Amino acid sequence: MAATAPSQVPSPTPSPAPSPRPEKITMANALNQALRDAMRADDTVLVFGEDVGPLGGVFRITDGLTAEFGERRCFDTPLAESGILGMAIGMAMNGMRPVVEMQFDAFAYPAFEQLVSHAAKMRNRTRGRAGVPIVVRVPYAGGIGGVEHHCDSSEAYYAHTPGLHVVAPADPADAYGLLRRAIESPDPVIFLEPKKLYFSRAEADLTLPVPPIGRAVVRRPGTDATLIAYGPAVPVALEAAEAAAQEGRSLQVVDLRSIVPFDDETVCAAVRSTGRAVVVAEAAGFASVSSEVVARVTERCFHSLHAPIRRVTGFDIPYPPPKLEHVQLPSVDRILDTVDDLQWEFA
Amino acid sequence: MAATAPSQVPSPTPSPAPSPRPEKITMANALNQALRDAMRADDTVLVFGEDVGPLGGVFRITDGLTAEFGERRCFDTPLAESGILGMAIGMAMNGMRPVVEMQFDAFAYPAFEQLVSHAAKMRNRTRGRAGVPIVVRVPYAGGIGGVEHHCDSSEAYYAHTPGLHVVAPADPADAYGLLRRAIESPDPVIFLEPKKLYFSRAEADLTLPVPPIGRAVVRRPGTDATLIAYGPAVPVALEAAEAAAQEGRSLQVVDLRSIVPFDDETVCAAVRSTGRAVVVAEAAGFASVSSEVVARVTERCFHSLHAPIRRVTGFDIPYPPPKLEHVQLPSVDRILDTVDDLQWEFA
Amino acid sequence: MVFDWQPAQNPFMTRDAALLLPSTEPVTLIDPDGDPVPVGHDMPDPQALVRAYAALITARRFNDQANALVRQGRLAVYPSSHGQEACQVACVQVLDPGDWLFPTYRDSAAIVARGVDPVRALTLLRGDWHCGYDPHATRVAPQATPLATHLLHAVGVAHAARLRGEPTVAMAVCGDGATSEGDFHEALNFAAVFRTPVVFFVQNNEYAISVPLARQTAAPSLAHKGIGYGVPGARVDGNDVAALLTVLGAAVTRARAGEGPQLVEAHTYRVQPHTNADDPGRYRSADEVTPWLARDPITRLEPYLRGRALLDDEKIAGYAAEAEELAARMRAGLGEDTVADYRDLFAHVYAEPTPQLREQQALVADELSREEAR
Amino acid sequence: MVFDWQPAQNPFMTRDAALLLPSTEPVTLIDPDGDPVPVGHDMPDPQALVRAYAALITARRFNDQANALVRQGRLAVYPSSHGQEACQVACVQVLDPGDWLFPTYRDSAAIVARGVDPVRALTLLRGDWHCGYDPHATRVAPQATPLATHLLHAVGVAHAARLRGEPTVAMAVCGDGATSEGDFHEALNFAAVFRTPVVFFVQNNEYAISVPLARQTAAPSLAHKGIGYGVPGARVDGNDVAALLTVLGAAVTRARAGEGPQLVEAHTYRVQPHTNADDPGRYRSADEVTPWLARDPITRLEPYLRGRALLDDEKIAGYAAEAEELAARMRAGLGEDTVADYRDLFAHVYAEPTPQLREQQALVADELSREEAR
Ligand SMILES: Cc1ncc(C[n+]2csc(CCOP(=O)(O)OP(=O)(O)O)c2C)c(N)n1
Ligand SMILES: Cc1ncc(C[n+]2csc(CCOP(=O)(O)OP(=O)(O)O)c2C)c(N)n1
Ligand SMILES: [Mg+2]
Ligand SMILES: [Mg+2]
Repeated sequence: MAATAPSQVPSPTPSPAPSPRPEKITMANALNQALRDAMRADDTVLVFGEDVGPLGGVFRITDGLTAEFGERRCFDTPLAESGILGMAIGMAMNGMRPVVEMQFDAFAYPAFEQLVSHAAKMRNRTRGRAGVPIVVRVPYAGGIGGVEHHCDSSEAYYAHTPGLHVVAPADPADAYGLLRRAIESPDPVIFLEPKKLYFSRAEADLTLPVPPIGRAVVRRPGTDATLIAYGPAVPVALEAAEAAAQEGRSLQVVDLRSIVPFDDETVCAAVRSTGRAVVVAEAAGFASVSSEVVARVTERCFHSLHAPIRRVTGFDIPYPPPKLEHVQLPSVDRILDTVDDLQWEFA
Repeated sequence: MAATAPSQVPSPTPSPAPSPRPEKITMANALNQALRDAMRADDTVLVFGEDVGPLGGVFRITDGLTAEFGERRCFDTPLAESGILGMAIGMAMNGMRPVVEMQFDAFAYPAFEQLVSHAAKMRNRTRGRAGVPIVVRVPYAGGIGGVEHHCDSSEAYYAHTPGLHVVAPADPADAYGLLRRAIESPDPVIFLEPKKLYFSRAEADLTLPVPPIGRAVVRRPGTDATLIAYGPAVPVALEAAEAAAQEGRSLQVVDLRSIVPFDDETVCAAVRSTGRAVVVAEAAGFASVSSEVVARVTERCFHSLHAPIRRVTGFDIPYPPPKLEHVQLPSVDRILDTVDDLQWEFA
Repeated sequence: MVFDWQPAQNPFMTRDAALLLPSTEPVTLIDPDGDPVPVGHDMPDPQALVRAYAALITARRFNDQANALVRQGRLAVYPSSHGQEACQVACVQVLDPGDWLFPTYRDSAAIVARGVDPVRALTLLRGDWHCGYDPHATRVAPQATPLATHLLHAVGVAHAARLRGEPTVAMAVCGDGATSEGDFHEALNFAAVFRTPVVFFVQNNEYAISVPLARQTAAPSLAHKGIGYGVPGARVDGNDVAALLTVLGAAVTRARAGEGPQLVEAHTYRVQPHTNADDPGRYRSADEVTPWLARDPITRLEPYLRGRALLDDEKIAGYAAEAEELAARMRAGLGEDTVADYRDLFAHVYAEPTPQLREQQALVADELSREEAR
Repeated sequence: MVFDWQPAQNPFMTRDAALLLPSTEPVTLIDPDGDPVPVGHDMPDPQALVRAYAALITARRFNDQANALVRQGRLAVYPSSHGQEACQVACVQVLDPGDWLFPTYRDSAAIVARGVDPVRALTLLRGDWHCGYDPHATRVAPQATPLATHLLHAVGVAHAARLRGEPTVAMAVCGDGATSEGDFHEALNFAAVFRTPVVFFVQNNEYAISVPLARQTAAPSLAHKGIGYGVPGARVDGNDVAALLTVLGAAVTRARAGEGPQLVEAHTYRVQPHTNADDPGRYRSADEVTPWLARDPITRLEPYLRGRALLDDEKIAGYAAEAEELAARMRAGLGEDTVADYRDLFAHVYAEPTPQLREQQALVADELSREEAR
């Protein structure tokens, strides 16, 4: 059931306009503001999906949009995800920029064929004549005590599909900036919103531009080893780096932000600078985005590596129930254990 | 459209019983015989899907099954893949062993939710009480001059999904043996049938057991470098090894056979014995099975490697049209170029 | 194995439309005041109504207790069927022991009515990783969350039984919202083409979370979807357990007799929030809810039964006590903390764990042993 | 942007069933002998029938030529619409220039009837990587192979146009088999709920490859699916271009007038194999095909028009010559080998190639330059 959101979901009270001085806002606020600003800036931007209208979405990310922009620009659809995505593709073929919400990660699966066989391929199969500028927002991943089917990390399915862009923000400012850039993109963007970060607050100056889709960012400098993370794993990686610093080890943290396109340049430069790396991701590890990161960075940086790149990922199991999700989620301890394992004796 | 099969599809004439002396048969023969023998051995084995009845499937893999076993055990369904898979799950929950056909790789996508959220998870969500012993046969990958949507290499989607077994045979004997084992498996098996190998012949003694699901096999010994391949890439890898031998380089070829479970032992032993490896696969490389092979073998064999493990895979593009598919498919030349690149100067 | 199966034979596609269309109004047998409605349908057997009454009391108490438990943090989430108990009870009471029930997250009360222990029935909603009961022993499928997907499993289970010559009927339950999913369409169509004994039971409670029925369909009724598959559609008052027993009972009988699948739409209303986490004030007014309270399934049946000397204060007190006992069992069972064992996460992914899973489990074991050592 | 959109308002779900159900028999206006059938439907304007005749001749010639070209290896595959040309022609003739056509792989003749160059129309089936024409300029979507998926795109295109206040109607074409897919259901439902101007046109040719209609549905007709969405369903003789023009024309008019989506089922027959690669002898007898040859759309219209002095030998010769000219263009255009450029594979995956794609393209370029150097 959808409403596993905390019963007192804070309603994001959007600031009327991005304020010049950084304020502490939640990622939910930032996303809401991004939708609002995009809809103000461009009246071809439309928002639709299940419960995104009067309710404002089960996570309240679309709160107030129907009130401000009317039923025609933010509306509820019948309950059918393939329908939502298929209709969005058609609207995008005819001049609109739909932003659709899949209520939870696992509920995007009915739309898989529309995504893989159409959204991802339409530009190619029309020789560039019919692009599909849609954004598919997916509240995603775990850490929220959700019941089954509400916590899947599904990025690998999308990242493996040529023709899609796949991004995942890790903080409110980037959530705002990446969503604005995703909506402006001429191509379909899978926008993965880490559910567990929706209501965590951080300072965010929404007037500052963020790097484009396709760029990774070093979130913390460090010299001994590099943690590579994205989305919900970024704060954990930062926490691990903080804990390592206490123990005298300097860990660099790279936030991928954009899984496709991938920023080989930033990531490889970071890994070369330390010679050791751990990829941190919540998804099951097998044939995943983390596999790709290990593979491509190793291919490119082999002779700079003092140890094999290691992974801290979810296990290859269905996402666990609330009481056991701590076993599945990358933790500071597991990251530090893995860093300890990076063959420092060869240093 | 389905019928991109060659217009003169040879009708597999099954031998009445596996013959003791190896004969040359096609993979299509072998698969047909495996279905037939499994249905004879166990009357809970049922075959259904689109056009698998009187037509015998667009590739004729189910040829003659309705005639031999009747409409109740081999039958056509309405045209709906989620329906086929969902019904199969229910039948498996109630004592049957359905073998379903997805007509082409890309036409399995409508069944994605049933596969990921149910087939893969039912055993777990019933604490082992309700397993789903189904086999999903997918005529897969390219090399047949097919039009769009008929040549996808979709294994990464399945391999990344915990709860599924994923196998791909590369020759008739293994096709027979793996399919028999898949049908006997208590768990859902995605059975990937390389379309381009359907009508290639090889000697096959169907009475000989094949290794179980989960085991890789060294198909050709070699000492200089290891080629790791599965499904449609295996014959190409073997051909490359043959060509390399002419040039005095000894390439070992490992046929994974089973992507999930993965045979770390055989693969790592092979790579350690040569110190160099190239993974060969038809699928787009990003976040794929080949990424996983590179990542896990590097993690395990780092200090035995003289060079980074390299990949020869499809590019990250929609599968090309017939006239350009040679650009996408791993070729002997590209494999040999990549082998040449394995930093022999460090030997 | 006994095979006794033929698909639908409709070479000329001339099934009579009149037999497939639902009635213009939903069937009601007992009106909101407890008076019988004079229509051409049989009233269920009095003892069946008394049994239904007892089950309704239990189901209501179950809902109330589950709501309380979720407030106390003993359940992760609870989608209540308060007000829909007549549907919950009737769809189970019409089944034989060998039949199967395919419930959704909203149908915990039906699962309990089927005889599953209430604490076990709430396993998933408590936040555990499995459904808590044995689907084969109970003939209840795990509660389905991905909407409409389980309707296809019902078709498969019923078809397998039919192939073996077993008289099994599958009762496949879903909501109004779920009828919009492609799997609803495919399930009805497969069942119709193979003449599979499934009763598709739609609890139309007018909402899918916040989305009202008018945004879900423009059809005259959801039961009008049946004819598009060659499946007879029926409409019934979802708060009238008598009408439900009659209409669902007839549907089960027809399905069992080989007449193929049946579609029954019950008109009811979700008087409570979608789940405890929902905030209905955002999308509907209290005024809309009020009239439905007067159509409550229990307050309607009670005067009818009393008026016919089938129920008295003493009996009511007895049923209430039984329900109270069930509630006490729920409090006790769900008050206890369960011990979650990480090894369970790896044990049932496959019949045999893969080498990869054994390795991953060993990693956790190692972490834990090091933690303990500290 | 002009906004002029309201979803269907059906608070009481009481749309009149009688208005939504199709006729018991398909509408025929001209019988197989070329005689008018006295029914309550208007015969199309004579000039429209003459135009349709010319288009039929062209469509038939197109099919024959494409079949020949596939035999010569000039096309990768050809799914012929031989015998279904009345459907192909009529569904285009009822459209305004601003309307959109959403065709399947079987509807190449319709694409040509819409004015797309025949060589371009066959780009995909020739084995190229793109549809060959500009969907915006031609208002023809790329031919859809994944069944029923494009019906949803039609809903989206029409809805976007409606939001801008444009009078666009989308003609969304699919086969009988495709009606079984979940996307068919979702498309009809979305269109109905949003009252989107789409005409869903099902060419029921009795087969989905080898699977006959009886294995696809147990409904009285496919048009009976409409009522389950609140969409009016109509049945028409799919080999009678006059009836098709009238029924489809009325559907387009209603859709354009804001009456919401329409469902039209044309009863026709696939007289040829599914594609050149098919082997129909495995699943149907020649006897089944024969009666359909007598219902050919062209041999039926010709005597009707001749009888009314709308057609004579001279005119027929003229149309045949035009069709022959088209066939000659096909032979010339498809006889030429196209040069396939590998760079096209990388150019249109995204608006801007990713760094990864640039790297991959460079690898191919390097391979080719080394090959040339050899
Ligand atoms: C495929 C899928 N999409 C979305 C959801 C999220 N979700 C859970 S319950 C619900 C509403 C269902 O409404 P309805 O079918 O009417 O059942 P009700 O909750 O009213 O009993 C939604 C959208 C889901 N569970 N599955
Ligand atoms: C989703 C999907 N599943 C399967 C196929 C393979 N396939 C191509 S055409 C066809 C039959 C379609 O029949 P119908 O819709 O009646 O159209 P027709 O070919 O008769 O015009 C099938 C099964 C496909 N293209 N897409
Ligand atoms: Mg509901
Ligand atoms: Mg057809």
